[in-house]
Amino acid sequence: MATLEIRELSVGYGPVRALRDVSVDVPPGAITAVLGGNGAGKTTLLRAVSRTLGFHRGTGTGTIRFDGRSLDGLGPAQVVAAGVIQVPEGRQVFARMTVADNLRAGALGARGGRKETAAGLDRVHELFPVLAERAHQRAGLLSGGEQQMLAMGRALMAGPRLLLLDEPSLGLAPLMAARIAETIQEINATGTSVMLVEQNAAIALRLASTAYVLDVGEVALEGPADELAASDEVRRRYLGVVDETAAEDATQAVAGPSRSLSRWSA
Amino acid sequence: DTGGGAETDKTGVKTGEGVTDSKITLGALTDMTGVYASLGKSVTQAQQLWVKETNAAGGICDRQIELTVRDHGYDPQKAIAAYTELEPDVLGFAQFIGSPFVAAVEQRVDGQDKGIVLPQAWSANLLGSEYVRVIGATYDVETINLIDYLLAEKRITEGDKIGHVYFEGDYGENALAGSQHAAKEAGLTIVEQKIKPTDNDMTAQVSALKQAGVKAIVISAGPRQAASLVGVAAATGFNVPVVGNNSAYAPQLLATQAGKALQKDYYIGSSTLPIGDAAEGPAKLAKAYAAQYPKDGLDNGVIAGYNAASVFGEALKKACESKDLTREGVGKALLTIKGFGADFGISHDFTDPAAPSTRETVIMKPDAKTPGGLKVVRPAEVAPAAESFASKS
Amino acid sequence: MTTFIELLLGGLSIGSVYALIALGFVVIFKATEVVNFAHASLLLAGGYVTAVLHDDIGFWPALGVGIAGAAVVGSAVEFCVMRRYRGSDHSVLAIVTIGVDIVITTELVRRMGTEVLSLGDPWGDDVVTVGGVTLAETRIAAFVAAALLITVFLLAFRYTSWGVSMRAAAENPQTAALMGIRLGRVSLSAWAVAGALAAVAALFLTVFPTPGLERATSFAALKAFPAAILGGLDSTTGALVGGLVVGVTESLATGYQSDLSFLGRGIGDLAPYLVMVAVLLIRPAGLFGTKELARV
Amino acid sequence: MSEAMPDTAQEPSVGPDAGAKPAPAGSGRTLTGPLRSIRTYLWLAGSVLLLLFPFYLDRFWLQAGLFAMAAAIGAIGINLLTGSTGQLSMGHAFFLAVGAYGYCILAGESSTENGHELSGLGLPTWLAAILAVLLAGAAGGLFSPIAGRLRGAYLGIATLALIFIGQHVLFNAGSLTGGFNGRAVPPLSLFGFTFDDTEVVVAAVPFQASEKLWYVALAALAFSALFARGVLRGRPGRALNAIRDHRIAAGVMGVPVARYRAGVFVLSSMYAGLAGVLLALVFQRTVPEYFGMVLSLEYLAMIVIGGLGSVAGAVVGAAFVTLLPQVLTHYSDSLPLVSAPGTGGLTPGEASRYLYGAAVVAVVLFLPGGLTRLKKPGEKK
Amino acid sequence: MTTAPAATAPATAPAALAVRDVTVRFAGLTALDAVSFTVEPGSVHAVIGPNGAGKSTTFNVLSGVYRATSGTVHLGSTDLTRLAPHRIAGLGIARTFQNLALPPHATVADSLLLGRHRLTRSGFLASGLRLPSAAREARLHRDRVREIAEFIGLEKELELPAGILPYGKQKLVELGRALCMEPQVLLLDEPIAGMTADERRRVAAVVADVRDSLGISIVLVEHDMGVVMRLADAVTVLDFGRRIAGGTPAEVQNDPAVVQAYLGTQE
Ligand SMILES: Nc1ncnc2c1ncn2[C@@H]1O[C@H](COP(=O)(O)OP(=O)(O)OP(=O)(O)O)[C@@H](O)[C@H]1O
Ligand SMILES: Nc1ncnc2c1ncn2[C@@H]1O[C@H](COP(=O)(O)OP(=O)(O)OP(=O)(O)O)[C@@H](O)[C@H]1O
Ligand SMILES: CC(C)C[C@H](N)C(=O)O
Ligand SMILES: [Mg+2]
Ligand SMILES: [Mg+2]
Repeated sequence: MATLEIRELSVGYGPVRALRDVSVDVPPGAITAVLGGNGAGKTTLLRAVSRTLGFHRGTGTGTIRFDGRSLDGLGPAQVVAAGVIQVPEGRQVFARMTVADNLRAGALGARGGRKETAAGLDRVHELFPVLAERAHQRAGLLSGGEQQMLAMGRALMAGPRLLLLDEPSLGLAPLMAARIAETIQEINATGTSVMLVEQNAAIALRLASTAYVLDVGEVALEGPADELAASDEVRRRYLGVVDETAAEDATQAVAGPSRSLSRWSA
Repeated sequence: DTGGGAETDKTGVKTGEGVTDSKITLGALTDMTGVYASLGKSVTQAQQLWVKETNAAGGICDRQIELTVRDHGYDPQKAIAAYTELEPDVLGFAQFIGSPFVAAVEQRVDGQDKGIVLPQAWSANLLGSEYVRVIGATYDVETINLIDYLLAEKRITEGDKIGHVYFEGDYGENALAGSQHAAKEAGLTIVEQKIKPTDNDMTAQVSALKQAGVKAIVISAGPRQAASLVGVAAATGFNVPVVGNNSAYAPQLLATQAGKALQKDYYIGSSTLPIGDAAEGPAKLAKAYAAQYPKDGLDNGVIAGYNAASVFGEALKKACESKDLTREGVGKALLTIKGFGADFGISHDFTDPAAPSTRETVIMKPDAKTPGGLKVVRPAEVAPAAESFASKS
Repeated sequence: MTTFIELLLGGLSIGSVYALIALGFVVIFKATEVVNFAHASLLLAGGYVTAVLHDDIGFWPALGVGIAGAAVVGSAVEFCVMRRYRGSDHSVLAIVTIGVDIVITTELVRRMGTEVLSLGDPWGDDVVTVGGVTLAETRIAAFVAAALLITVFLLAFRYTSWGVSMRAAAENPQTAALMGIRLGRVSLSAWAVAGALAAVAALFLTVFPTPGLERATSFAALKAFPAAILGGLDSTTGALVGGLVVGVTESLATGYQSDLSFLGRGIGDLAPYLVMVAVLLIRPAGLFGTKELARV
Repeated sequence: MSEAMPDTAQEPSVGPDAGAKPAPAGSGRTLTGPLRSIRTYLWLAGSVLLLLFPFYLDRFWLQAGLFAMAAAIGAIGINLLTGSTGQLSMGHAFFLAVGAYGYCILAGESSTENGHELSGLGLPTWLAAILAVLLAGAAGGLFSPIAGRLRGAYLGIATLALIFIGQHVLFNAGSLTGGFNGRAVPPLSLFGFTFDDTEVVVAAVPFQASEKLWYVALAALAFSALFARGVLRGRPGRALNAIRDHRIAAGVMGVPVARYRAGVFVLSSMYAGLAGVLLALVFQRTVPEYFGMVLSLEYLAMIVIGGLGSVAGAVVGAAFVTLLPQVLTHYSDSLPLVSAPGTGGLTPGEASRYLYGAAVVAVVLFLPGGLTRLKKPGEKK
Repeated sequence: MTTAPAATAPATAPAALAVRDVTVRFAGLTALDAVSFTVEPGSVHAVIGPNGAGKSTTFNVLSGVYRATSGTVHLGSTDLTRLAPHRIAGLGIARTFQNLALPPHATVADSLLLGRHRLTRSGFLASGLRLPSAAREARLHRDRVREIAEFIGLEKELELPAGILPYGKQKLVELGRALCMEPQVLLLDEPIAGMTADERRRVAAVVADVRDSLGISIVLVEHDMGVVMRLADAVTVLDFGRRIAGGTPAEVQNDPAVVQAYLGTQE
């Protein structure tokens, strides 16, 4: 049975409906990708799993089960204790704490003891050497990408059983993005299931075995990643195909939404 | 509204604000939740006791006395508001704690309201008004008498230095005026140490005075500061006599670390006998008060309050005789009172608004055994320096 | 010269009391980034419990209960009030603590009435004299306690996960929660600790040379504000240094006030604030406080 | 979202919610027709009522009202600083003092009051009032090196210094301040009309200082409130919020951060100064003890109770905090469980402190936006 | 205290932005090491490089957030090197932030209006007294804000608090806020990070439109090579704070150093 199963999940923020009857499965040891445009509800979905909707005055209905155990009514900390670790959107490093302390914070949710933590730290450091170099720099002073690495490393410190990634490649240079991709595969290989929210659909679909496409709060498409990758819809909206056209659009601004802006004179 | 609306009752007594055919209403602006809470509580309860007794004895001028109390918690805004609130409905104020606030309303009192106000404060700055009348020696006079006591006891002599630790504000600075006068007269030098009511630890002051080589210390501050000062001085083997004004002592201190030291060489001046005194006046009051408020301890606030109330009562009686219970009437009556209050060991003379009602001071000493924690060491006396001293410049 | 030494030592000794109080502010600030104006009332609570109990159960047990009591009050404040405001802006929370302070203080002052309560400490008014300079034993005890506690917390913050969780929770609650940090527990513990510290501070603030615990004691706690700030609101070391600086400044300004009389007398209370302002002009985050991040 | 800061620059009761939380979509500034007209009527009725008070209330209530209005002005000022710029200030009482004493010194004649040589410039009182406000602003300006650089709590405590400096000066600069005695406050006079206790009968109602001053205060308050709203809803308001929410970004957007921080500090000082002048006129004598820290804290309490960042909030909060104790003491006899002082039991003084403390806590708890949010239900945490 | 820095209406031909030997050091590390490049007027100049190469630092220097340890930055003839951020903004240099820097509770409209700060006058007095001048100004600029919002497709979100918008939209708001400054030079730090392909297309188009219709210079930091290669007229490549390559996209793309340090051998 599925490691993580989400059934008929609906979430609203006050009047705003962010998710409608969303059902998602993350099979054990698999990587599941969730695609979708801005405001599709991807982050909301992860918030619902980690039970941090409360911080945004969001409320949800439906059931979320992890290893058959219902997560409803648990606090974020308990979800973490269960082994569900999230890398939040937009890095969210503890800016005023040192890099080292950020990693220690990550280890707080770990179930393992000192030894595991130490091992985890070494692993993170070899993945992202810069984090070792900057151990005593305040995280807020890191570059965007470095912060993204820190956020990733911080989550790994917790020794997750299910890893929720909200746009892990955000702001990463191509090389580093590729590196992250490998990492995700490695982690997954060691038996950690992964739920991957990615804008970089190319990477996402390459890594994932199954994928879901959210569109304004509902599951528009779902299925094996390779099949989706083949579908026109996905190719057009989420895959590299676009970039060529984007170029033309860009160069001789013809794209639908764009019109020209008169110069301001006053 | 200066008693203009005065009418005359059947017995031909003219009446005005705060007086009906059956009732005379007095106000009390006190502090029961602020810095002077302990004083305020005793004074107020003593005055309520006086009201009870007076009414039991048939009231004054066939009228029952009523005391309306407002607690301003030593907050100027509340104090002024309370005055404004009560002023139209009371004949006068038997109590007003907080000399700054008294000063603040003085204009109104003299200018239009013209109701008697008896502050529980002894600052000479309050003198000079026909209606705001300080009962007892002002802090300056009191201080002169205290220093005189030290001289008389040969604890200090011409040429000595004495320290004066005093509160910022009218209380301390008025006392300082006194000590400076006394020093001039007796050829002493004053070493000043000004403090704020929030200072509770007198260590630094003591070391400073010690280094200055003072032979005695005057303290014009609150009880806490006195306790700390005396305690530290004693503990550091700096054995000089310390004298303090009436506001610089509270019996509660005897229970503290400083208790021992206080009973050694500390003296307090006041314009009444201590509540624990054997004399008939204090004894009777102590008994009645203890009966009325068994839970509450005795202190000199009790006498101060009771005394003030009875002064007001006396004025009312006199005003009644001259058939004029309007504010002017009572004001005039008060101006005729002299030689009053002997049963508390001092006779007051209210005929001169510019002078304190007495220049005498009783010197007392903390003593755990007597109720109220004070015993007399020198009965009421006026120092020559105090006689000559003119409070107001 | 001895004056100077005596004033200096006197200042250091009272300073260590301020340091203890300041430490209380620091703990709360680290854990919640809120300036806790209710600290004075916690202090009063701790002192009160100790004071009423020491006659019956003896000083040390009473102190123990007092510390526990203050810790409980602190936790109660967190649980009943602060917890409900998570996510509110920090200055609002600071102001909320003012409200809390008023309520607690009013209640305690009501109970205390006009009494001056002694805490029944073992040191009494004993003093030790070294080279013509006398020091109250209570103050030596205070100094030791302050140094000890502050070291403990320095280590705790740096090396325990408690410290990390505390800072994380303070800086970004949501992400802290995502790290498995139990926000409730963290802030609760912080408030409990602050309460306990307040009780200890209360002890040294009310024993000799000060007469005892009474309604005005909480005002004295104010002196810890400049201490906490000039040291740096989020630095334990800062609390110690700040406390000592304030104590010494105050003591010297008082002792030499006759030489400073051109400034008007009684600048004892003022001086610490002047020093504080001077420090802040040069170091806007205090001597040891963490500077504002300047990166986007 | 720990930097969450109340939204500001909004009309008292409309506008996106002032609580530390995003407004639900839709709650725009725009108001539907009927609602608006209802409000205008309410405003009208309210103003008329206010204008009529002096004819019906006695001096005590008028004075209470005057205190409240003065406080309201001061509260609006500190709300500009704390509510809209996120700069905590505990030095507000100092600037009230500058206003109050400034007025006395500028307007008062040189004289001798019990022992103190008082110097005064004897300017026309209306001019003195204006100058006093400017003086307070200048005092704020002097502090701007600090106000411009410090943030939040640090500024808050730093401004505490002002209180102590202020008190020290008030007590020690005798020749200007009258020391502990304070100074007599020269009554304001405009176009030959003097706002003092000399009785003027208007419609069979004797007008004394309080009655006359009432209208001055009302005018001052109205002006202050409108001015503040203009500022908050305009360009400066946006700049201030930007500084509060993201200092660096604000600078990059072209906002001179230090200048604006200092600027708003000066402005709020001027508000305090105006409040000070009014208070002085009501007190008729300055009392140094008054301008202490407790006063500053009360002002902070006011803006939280009323609603951070909103002008109406400041006014409501000020009224609440100043009137509560008065009402309680006044009706202490008729209130349950509150007993007159000296009779044992809960004294009105204590009762009002409990209530006031609890109010600060409760209001923020149940109405995150302060009392002024009462009208916008359906917003629970 | 109430006047804003003088608005400089964008000159038809904006000046060149010249970065000369800029070095930035922080305790122990050199974030920028004698970096030089010139942004030709009206061109799109991309700055690329691995994470931590110094791109945002460059932006921070250009916008006055950081002081260059040495080196100079000139806009035309004016030296920006030591100017405060608001002065630089006053000269018409606008930027977006890599990590969002939007007030979460202010409405999008207000955020955009903040962008107009440098172009507007009314200070405390004018706004407080609601002088007609202030009112007129406000109207004028609100209209322009709406215009810009429509241009980038935010018209529907204008009255919402920025904080509740999805990440991608918030990035758009930042872009809009920068545009509202009517800049001569627009610094975009990863404007399309976190967007889906077609969203990228739209924003890319917007950027192109901006350059074409306003003729302003744009400095672009972006990791999406596809977009960079096609939008940029010139590219500067940084690595470990050093400029390791520069030139046309084509040149750069095939530069082995760049491939080795940044692009990797892409599939
Ligand atoms: N705190 C909030 N309050 C109100 N509405 C919110 C809040 N957070 C998100 N929303 C709304 O919920 C919807 C989904 O937002 P969400 O952040 O989940 O989208 P997303 O798929 O993560 O977008 P992106 O790819 O840009 O991150 C959006 O319409 C957004 O406006
Ligand atoms: N204020 C600072 N203090 C210390 N180090 C800093 C500071 N600002 C930046 N750095 C360091 O300088 C280096 C360059 O940072 P920068 O943000 O410019 O990188 P970047 O090119 O923007 O990378 P990314 O693409 O990940 O955003 C990084 O290693 C960063 O840690
Ligand atoms: C000590 C006090 C009872 C007298 C003091 N002057 C006052 O303010 O009232
Ligand atoms: Mg998202
Ligand atoms: Mg960057």
